[in-house]
Amino acid sequence: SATGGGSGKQRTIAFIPGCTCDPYYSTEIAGFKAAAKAAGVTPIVQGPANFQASEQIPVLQAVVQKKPDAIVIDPTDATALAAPIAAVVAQGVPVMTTGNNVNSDKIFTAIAASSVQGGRLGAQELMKQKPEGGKVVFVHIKPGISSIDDREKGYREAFDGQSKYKVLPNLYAGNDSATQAAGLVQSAITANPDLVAIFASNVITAEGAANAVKAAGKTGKIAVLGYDASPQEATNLKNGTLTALVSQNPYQIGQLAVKNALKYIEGNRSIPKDQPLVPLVITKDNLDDPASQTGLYK
Amino acid sequence: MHLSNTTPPPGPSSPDVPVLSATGISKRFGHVTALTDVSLEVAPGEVVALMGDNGAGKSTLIKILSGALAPDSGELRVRGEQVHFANPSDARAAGIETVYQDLALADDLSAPANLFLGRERRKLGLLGRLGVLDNKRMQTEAEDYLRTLGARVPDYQAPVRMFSGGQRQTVAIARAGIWARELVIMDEPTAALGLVQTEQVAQLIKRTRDRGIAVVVISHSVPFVTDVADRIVVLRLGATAATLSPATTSHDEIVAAITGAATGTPTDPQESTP
Amino acid sequence: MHLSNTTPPPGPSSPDVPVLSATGISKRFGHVTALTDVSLEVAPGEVVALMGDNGAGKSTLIKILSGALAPDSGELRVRGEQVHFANPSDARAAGIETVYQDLALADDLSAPANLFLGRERRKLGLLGRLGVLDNKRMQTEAEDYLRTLGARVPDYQAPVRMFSGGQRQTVAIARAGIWARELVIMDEPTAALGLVQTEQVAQLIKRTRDRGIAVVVISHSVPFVTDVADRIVVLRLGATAATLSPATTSHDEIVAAITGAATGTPTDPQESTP
Amino acid sequence: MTPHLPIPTVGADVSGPDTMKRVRRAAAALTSNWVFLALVVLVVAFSLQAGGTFLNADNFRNILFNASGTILLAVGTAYLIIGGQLDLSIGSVLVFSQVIAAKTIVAVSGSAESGYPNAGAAITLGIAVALAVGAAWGLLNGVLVTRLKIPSFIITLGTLGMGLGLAQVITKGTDVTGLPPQMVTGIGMRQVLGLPLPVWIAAAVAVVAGLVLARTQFGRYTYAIGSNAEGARRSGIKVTRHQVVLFTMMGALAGLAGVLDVARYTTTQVSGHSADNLVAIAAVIIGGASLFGGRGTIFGTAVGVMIPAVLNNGLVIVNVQPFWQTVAIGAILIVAVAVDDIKRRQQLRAS
Amino acid sequence: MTPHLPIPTVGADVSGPDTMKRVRRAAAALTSNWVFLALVVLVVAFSLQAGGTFLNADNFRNILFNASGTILLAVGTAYLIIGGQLDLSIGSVLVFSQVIAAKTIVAVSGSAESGYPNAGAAITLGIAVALAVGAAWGLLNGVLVTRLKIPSFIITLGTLGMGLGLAQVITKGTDVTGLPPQMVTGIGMRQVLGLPLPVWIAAAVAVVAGLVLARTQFGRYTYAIGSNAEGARRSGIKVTRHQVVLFTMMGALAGLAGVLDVARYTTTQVSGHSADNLVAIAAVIIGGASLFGGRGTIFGTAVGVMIPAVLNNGLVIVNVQPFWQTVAIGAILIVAVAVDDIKRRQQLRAS
Ligand SMILES: Nc1ncnc2c1ncn2[C@@H]1O[C@H](COP(=O)(O)OP(=O)(O)OP(=O)(O)O)[C@@H](O)[C@H]1O
Ligand SMILES: Nc1ncnc2c1ncn2[C@@H]1O[C@H](COP(=O)(O)OP(=O)(O)OP(=O)(O)O)[C@@H](O)[C@H]1O
Ligand SMILES: [Mg+2]
Ligand SMILES: [Mg+2]
Repeated sequence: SATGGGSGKQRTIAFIPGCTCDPYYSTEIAGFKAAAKAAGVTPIVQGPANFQASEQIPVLQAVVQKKPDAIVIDPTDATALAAPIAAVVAQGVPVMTTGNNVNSDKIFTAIAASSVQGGRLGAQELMKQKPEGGKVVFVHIKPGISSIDDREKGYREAFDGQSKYKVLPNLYAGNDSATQAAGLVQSAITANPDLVAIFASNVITAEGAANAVKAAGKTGKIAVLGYDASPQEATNLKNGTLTALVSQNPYQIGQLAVKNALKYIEGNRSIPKDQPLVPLVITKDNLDDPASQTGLYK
Repeated sequence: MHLSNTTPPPGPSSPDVPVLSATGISKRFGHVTALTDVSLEVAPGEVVALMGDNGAGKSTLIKILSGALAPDSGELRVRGEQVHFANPSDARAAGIETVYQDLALADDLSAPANLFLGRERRKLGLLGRLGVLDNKRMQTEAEDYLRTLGARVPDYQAPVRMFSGGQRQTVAIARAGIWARELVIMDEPTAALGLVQTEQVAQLIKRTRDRGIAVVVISHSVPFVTDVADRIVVLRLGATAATLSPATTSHDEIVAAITGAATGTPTDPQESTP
Repeated sequence: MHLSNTTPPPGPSSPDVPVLSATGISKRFGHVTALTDVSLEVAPGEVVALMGDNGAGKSTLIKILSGALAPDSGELRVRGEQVHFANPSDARAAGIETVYQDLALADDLSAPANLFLGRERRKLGLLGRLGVLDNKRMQTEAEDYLRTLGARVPDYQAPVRMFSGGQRQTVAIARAGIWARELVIMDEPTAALGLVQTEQVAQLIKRTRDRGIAVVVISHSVPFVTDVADRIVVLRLGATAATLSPATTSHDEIVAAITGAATGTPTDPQESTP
Repeated sequence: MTPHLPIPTVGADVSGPDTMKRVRRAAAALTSNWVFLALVVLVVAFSLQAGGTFLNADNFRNILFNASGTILLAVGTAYLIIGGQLDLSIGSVLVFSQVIAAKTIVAVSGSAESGYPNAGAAITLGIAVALAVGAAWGLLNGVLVTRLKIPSFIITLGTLGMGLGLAQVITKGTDVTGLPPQMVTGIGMRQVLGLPLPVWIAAAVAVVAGLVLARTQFGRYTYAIGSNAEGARRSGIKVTRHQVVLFTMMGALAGLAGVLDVARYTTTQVSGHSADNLVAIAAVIIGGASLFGGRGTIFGTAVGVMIPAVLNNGLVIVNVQPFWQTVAIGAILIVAVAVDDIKRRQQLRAS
Repeated sequence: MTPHLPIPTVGADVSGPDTMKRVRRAAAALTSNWVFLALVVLVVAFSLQAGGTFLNADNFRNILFNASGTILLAVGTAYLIIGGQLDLSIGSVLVFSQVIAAKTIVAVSGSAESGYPNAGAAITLGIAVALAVGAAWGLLNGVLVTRLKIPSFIITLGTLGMGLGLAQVITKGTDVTGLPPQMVTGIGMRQVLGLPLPVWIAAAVAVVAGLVLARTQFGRYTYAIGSNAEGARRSGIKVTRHQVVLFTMMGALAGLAGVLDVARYTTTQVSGHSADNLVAIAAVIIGGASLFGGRGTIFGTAVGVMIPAVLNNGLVIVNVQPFWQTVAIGAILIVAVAVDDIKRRQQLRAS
């Protein structure tokens, strides 16, 4: 098979997503594997079943036992993963992150579409769609999930000082079930007939929110943003129950991860510590742009 | 010979073939031997009392007769035909009903529901074919039947969990009495019963016998056994110790046979084959 | 007068004050009246038998005496002092031990563990003060004690769940016998027992009485009661129907008092106050 | 450990010739059912607080719509719990069934460009597949529980992992999409007599299940087995077979709930059902069943589903702070069941 | 429904003068304990497959470290289950306790700039606070269960919501961070004799809890109450008080697990821990306890914690596809318990 670098040695790069439970990660995995194959690298993909630090850390520690040449991890918690990652680096295995951040200077690079920025861009898109103002609501899953907390942060920053808009208390679909999200969104629509915009913070809440708007007969009247760009979200964008998506471009991130890891393995120490990507806002208008098409999840 | 004392059984059964015969039954639980080579025959319309000390194996034997336990070895015949009871339903299908020592009532169900458990009355017509129960009819029939038993049931709608030990016992006995066609087996039916109810059980046993249905009854009470039984089989340490005729055996002789105090008194075991 | 038949009780108790006296006890369960104005006195070293039909209220009465149930009205005195038993521990603290009809054994524990339940033997020294059990000693003591009862316990390490009804009964009775100081109450202790074990319980009751400890025993067996009791109290439909002396009352008179067949035979109820 | 519903004991005669009497008796049963009254109190309180915003047909329709899937799962769970069993795997069975059904429908319904020409047949087939696949998982649960004689808690914890893992293997961890929109218009959100079709389906299942449980031999056997399995066996009831049927029913209901979910969202939800088991068990227990079997009703179970559903909706409408909602739901749950129990004991004493 | 461990019956005499005999007996008990053997088989299989990658001190240390929190929760759950109770609220109690403890530590330890001058005192105080707060929640659970006489399933489902909601109210939904690094170096990841301190703490708790359960009056009463609560009450055991103590112990252990988590991660985890209850209950049941009370051991519980922990690690190391791992864990769970049960029944028959 093709070799990964000048040394002629077969390289192994491991990728540890936040969980194996989400279209975002399956798309990133696909990008990672495709790039690894193209570069002749042996990929190891192992992740926890649930998005939890206490489940991800054991996976990280087990993967280290296999002594890969580098580890790419999408941390579930910025603080909790810091020490385990530092321990891995101390054992001589370089680590980089994708997606969420980690509070550690031991990683050689971080490639991420900032969640705070994504929240801000999404909120701005909602304002663009509803310039007349009104009530807006954020559909969360449960507090303490740092990526979603960051999206909420950007969302609140964007609406801060915009007096035309009234930000309602968050909705929390604690079990991460679409039906629970739908019920909450329907309740919010009932309680607030003047609701103009909904920010659904992940794939499942976006499915629930779209469905609730449809059931309430408010399709087209309420702007609904779905974070991420899963196939179902894309469908809902086309049929108008969602009016905007925020793509983090996971496929591209997966590919970039392989490239950067290889560079580092081969001794390149000039990789910038931070490689921020701009999240991509997709609407019906720009859906057919090539950029939007690559931003859609697989 | 003791059979000649009983009225000839009416009903369809041929009096010469035993209703049930068990031969060479053995059963072990782990390192405990509960039964060794025990044989028992019951003629139609005969009342056989099974006596013996605690742990003698009485309950184990009747669980085998009623299909609740499988013997390690030995043979069962119903009306001369060899049978294998895989479960109590098989025995019930063969017309054998049992009152177990650890009562097999469903605590959360009412007395009528327990009486008819496994043989519910359904409504007529389509509803019935769909499995819809005729609770009214079951309750009426249960009331009638329990009244003839002289049983006082405090509440026909309450779960039997609320009943006293005696009341629960009555329900269990009544259930066996209703359904038996060939043989009723009772494991210490009167243990929790008062004098009146014990007398009523004695009457029930006699009436059952008069209908041509055989009865095997376990009891520790010599007066009760002497009253109802045609024949007494005594188990000791898992083996048949004696077969006695209550008509010709004194109270003390029976006690001696059970306790093993004297060995001269029991009648010849061969007599057990009628 | 029947007390004069018994040997004068040894031990520390003054023979004139009743060990336990209950006056005017009533108890209802929902719409069921279990007891109406029942009174009972037990002298030191006296054996009182409680008889009556199923549902007469016997178990309810002794649950009240032993603190397992609170009466709706009425008064309890132990050695003349009024008491309120909030729970069975209070009664046990007052020296009263009870064998319940629905046996209060912990099925998953061994026979020795059940015998000592609530009063475990601990190791000596620090370990014991930390609550560490002396299982060896408990097992030895249990074996000794059960042997004097003539009880056959199949396995001292097996959970009592595995035991036969009679074996479980023996464990429960033995437990009460070990611990009682004033009074042992037994609800149908011989219901599941064989002849030998029944005789052993009778011996146990007599030995207990001879130690100056009073006994209240419920039984449906007239011969057993006649054998052990100094006095028979008959309940009928939740009320005291008669108080009889076994020495001066015939078998048939006792039966009549229980069934309510004849009303002339019972001795004067006033006699119940010694 | 005590039942909360003063519904007559199983096996009691509840039919009577006099309809008025029956109606009055039913009313008496309802008003003495305190968990049900707790539900009524909640509805009244939210109505007083929020007026027409809460108390309107649209809102009630939404509440029912969102509860319909849970009703299906809770009905199956009620049968199992009454029969002395537990099923933790229902969420996984739901997901697995909906994945297979969705794949089937996508494969059969034809291309999106041509407007899904075979959508009708594909949907019918998909529903049948979901029911069959769910029933097959339930059958597996039942067979394992009855053959291996290990607690259903362990077996279904095992099949929980197996079902979910296999669903992820099949989908590679992403959801199945690209389902024909006819699923939504024809089933998932089709309005029939003013209510979405899934609500009618859940109601029909609940009513039939309630009648079967209360009135038929099958229901009687369920109570008997949960009450005393060995006693039921000795009474000639085929206990093993009955338990296998209960698990199979549960699986089929999970499959039905799964395909209705797909019909609503036109996508599967591989990761959204991990809490379904606890939600369903809680509804059954709130409704008065005993975890030890032998007791419970479908009516109580339905009330047990509706209390959290109404709370979820009403607390948002009256604008309680989000985190306090979680606190309130927990507290009200305890209060509702406690009041029910205390009142029942008082009644018992007074009667 | 049957216990899996051929440990002698509760109340049997297990002490003996002859040490060799005791060792031999212990060895016999272990080798006839099939769930334990299943664990051994797993370790051997992974070692054969992956060699030193799996079989090395580092890896075992990690496995133990990651299992240490679950051990604490499972020990408390074992006591409760053996005593006939359930606690679903443990994850919430853990989160609530760790939030209060973390807030306390942050408030007391001083500013980050000056290097957290009061870190030592703050950490000691924080641990005490976590234990106290956890115990208080447990006490509340116990009091509610015993006073209201409603099933612990409902009560703790209610307090699950209340605890989590209040933790969110207090933190406004964000995790508490900014804890002194001394927590990690001094406690959370401090190595003592080659193992992290939390492993030693969990091991000590398990050993003490195991001895107390098997050897003392307190343990005896726990079995007796779970076996027959009314019988225990009639034997003079203060059943209510004992049950309240069990819940309080559970709460304190959850608090301990919570603060150890904080010490390891230097952050609270408000969003995690929702599955802790099921994980702990599963460990206890895998270890041979009956859900109906009266049976179970701490040794079995520890094995029940280690089986999934070893699987989680080993399957990653031998590089099984993630989704197949979920399937495999479910299947192995069933097989391990089933083999244990079948072998036990064979032994019974053969003996
Ligand atoms: N399932 C079982 N497992 C182990 N041993 C058993 C089992 N059932 C019965 N035994 C044992 O077999 C022997 C016979 O028991 P069985 O119940 O038949 O006696 P019994 O004559 O009915 O006694 P009792 O008069 O006390 O009811 C006893 O020693 C008992 O402990
Ligand atoms: N907890 C209870 N709830 C309702 N009714 C009860 C309860 N306990 C007893 N009863 C009723 O009170 C009456 C007296 O019962 P009790 O158990 O005292 O009778 P008993 O004389 O001991 O009868 P037996 O000889 O059958 O044991 C019975 O009608 C019984 O049904
Ligand atoms: Mg017996
Ligand atoms: Mg009684």
